[in-house]
Amino acid sequence: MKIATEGLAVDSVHVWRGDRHVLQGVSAEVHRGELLHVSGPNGTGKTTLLRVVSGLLHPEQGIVTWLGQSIVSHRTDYQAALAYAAHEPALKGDLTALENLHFSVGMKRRSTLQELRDALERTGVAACADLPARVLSAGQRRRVSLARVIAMRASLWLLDEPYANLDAAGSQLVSELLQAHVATGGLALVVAHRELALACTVRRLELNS
Amino acid sequence: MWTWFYKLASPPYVYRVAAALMPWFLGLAAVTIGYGLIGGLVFAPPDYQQGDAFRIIYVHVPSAILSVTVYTIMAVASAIALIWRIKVGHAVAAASAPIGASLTLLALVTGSMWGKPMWGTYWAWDPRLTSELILLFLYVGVMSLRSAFEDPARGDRAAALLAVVGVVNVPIVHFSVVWWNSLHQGSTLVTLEGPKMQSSMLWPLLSMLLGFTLFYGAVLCIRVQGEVLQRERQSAWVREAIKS
Amino acid sequence: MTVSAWEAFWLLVQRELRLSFRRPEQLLQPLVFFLIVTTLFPLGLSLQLSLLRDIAPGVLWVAALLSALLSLDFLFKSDADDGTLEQLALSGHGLTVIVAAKTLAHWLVTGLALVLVSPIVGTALGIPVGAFATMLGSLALGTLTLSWLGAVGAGLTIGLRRGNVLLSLIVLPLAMPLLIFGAGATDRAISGTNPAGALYLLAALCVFTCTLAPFAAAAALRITLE
Amino acid sequence: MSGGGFWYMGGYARYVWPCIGFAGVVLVWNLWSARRSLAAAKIRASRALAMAASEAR
Repeated sequence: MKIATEGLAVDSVHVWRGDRHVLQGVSAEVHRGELLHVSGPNGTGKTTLLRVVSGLLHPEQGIVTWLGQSIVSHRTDYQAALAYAAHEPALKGDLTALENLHFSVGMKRRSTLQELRDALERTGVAACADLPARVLSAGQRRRVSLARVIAMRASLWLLDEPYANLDAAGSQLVSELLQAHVATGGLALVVAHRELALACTVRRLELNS
Repeated sequence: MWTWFYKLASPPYVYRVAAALMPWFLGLAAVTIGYGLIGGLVFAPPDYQQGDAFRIIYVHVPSAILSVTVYTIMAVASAIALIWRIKVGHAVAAASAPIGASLTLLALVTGSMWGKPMWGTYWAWDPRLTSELILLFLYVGVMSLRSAFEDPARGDRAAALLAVVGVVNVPIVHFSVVWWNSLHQGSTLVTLEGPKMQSSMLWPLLSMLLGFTLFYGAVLCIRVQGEVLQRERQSAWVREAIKS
Repeated sequence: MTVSAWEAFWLLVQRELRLSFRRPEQLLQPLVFFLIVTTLFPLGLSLQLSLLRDIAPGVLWVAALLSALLSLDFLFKSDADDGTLEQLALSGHGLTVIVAAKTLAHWLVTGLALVLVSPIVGTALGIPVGAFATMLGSLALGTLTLSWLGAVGAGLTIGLRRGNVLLSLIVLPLAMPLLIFGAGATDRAISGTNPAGALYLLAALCVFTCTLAPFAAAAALRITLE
Repeated sequence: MSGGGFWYMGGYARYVWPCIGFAGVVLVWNLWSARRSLAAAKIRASRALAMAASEAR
């Protein structure tokens, strides 16, 4: 069994929200070239788990390790190596799509505007590059946040409901991006309600109340 | 040596210790406050300047000193809770806040009552009283921040950080207020050349100070039990604790 | 080729400035509030400049503090609401860098603006031109200190329903020393005595706050982001 | 003790006794409200235990 020294491991994580025991001893693992599909009814802590894995939320018990080391002690290095796309596409309404990418991807790696335009091209929203994000539709905003994930070139993707607000073509695009990412040795942790028809090793994690 | 410190971190242990110590604190507090009041109001001679009005210091000085000490204890407990994630620290901080705030209010009221005969008005922006007033604002800030969050755990951590930031500012506030207005007569107890008071005046005051401190300990023991219970998940020991 | 903290800092400052200038009316609100509050005092008291000059430092400084406090609410709130704050927190740089950049940009856009407007208010309140240098200097130091204290307060009150009331309740007691030194310096400059003492104390307070507040504000953000 | 008895406090009775009285009020309030908050915490804890027990069944 590949020990989790070259991947992500979640080890019996417990989280309470007030009196609600949201995550009850959740454990999971995902290695290079693999995808972890997290599913389960609403309110069972899927987003909470993603926030714990991203290092935003400190679990009361249990630890998360990346490449064998706890993410708490190596927080900034770990967070530099991941791309997080939350349920709501995080865009500034007053900035254009290109500016949004420039100011968020630019925090992680030096990237030219052309690279960012190519990423927007890849997710089919090149036309909106110079439009303020507030005028974009929900689907277009989702595609811009996907472009951000691509442009960051992170090895670990944490995607919360990437298929939300997307049409058939959009969903197809997400599946292609995931497969391409995992094929090049990347890792992904995806929260989604629907079945993922992907041609790569997919681990399942079912969260129930 | 460290074992008692680690044991202090476990809620059931703190709950039991608090329940056991409370009667001792309360009893000793009653004795010392009783002696201090009798000594201060009956046996101590009137002050040559202020006459019998000076007897107000037997409640004003202990509550003023306690108000700052309790804030510091709250800040230290908060820092411990934040740094080492010990929930009991939050319980002690949450328990200390109302006690400290009430003592600050007591210091303010008695201070202004004491000021009336001396300055002719209840409030003359005296630096010591102004610092007490700002300390009361700091207490209110910490308590209202703690209760503003739905999730009590986050409320604890936010209030803890504010308490630590506040305690750093208490000396700054005091210095700036004193710099701003050095009207206040030097404090009779803590002065450079030592207390100007005769021993028959001084001992009751020290006894009142000890009494107030012990009283704080007693009330803290009661409140901490409640705060620990609140923060404790439905763990086994809570069932026995409630029965008693 | 990861980005160094310093580059990320300046990129974030550029982002904040660009965002602020995209909505200029939000910049004007604190300034107009500053002018309105200072206009209240002559109406409430009297129009003799001689009387106004006595209370001018206090009025100017209290109005500046309240206007700066008013604008502190936007420091993290808009980013927290649309989720970009999480992206910044996950940018691989410590929260301290994020908070430092946002607070500096916030001060450039609000605190400095108040300082630039203050000569108008000062003249209206009868402050002699001779005292302007001290007034501007002390206001600059004061608003910078307040921006840092406000960053801690704003960090603690993100996402709270009546957050801005609580923000004032938390920040104002901590801001009293800088009001004392700032108004004190301006008052001495008006009366012709040397304001150096108060200015040095204000500068010391400013340096003290600017070095410690980033860590406190970062810790505050970490708590509310959880 | 000069003029009047112990209660006269040398003419400052109007200030000394209210202070002592208010101090008493503060001390008693602290004890009372501490006991009340402990009792409330115990009730809440027992209710939470009962709820947890019923969920477990």
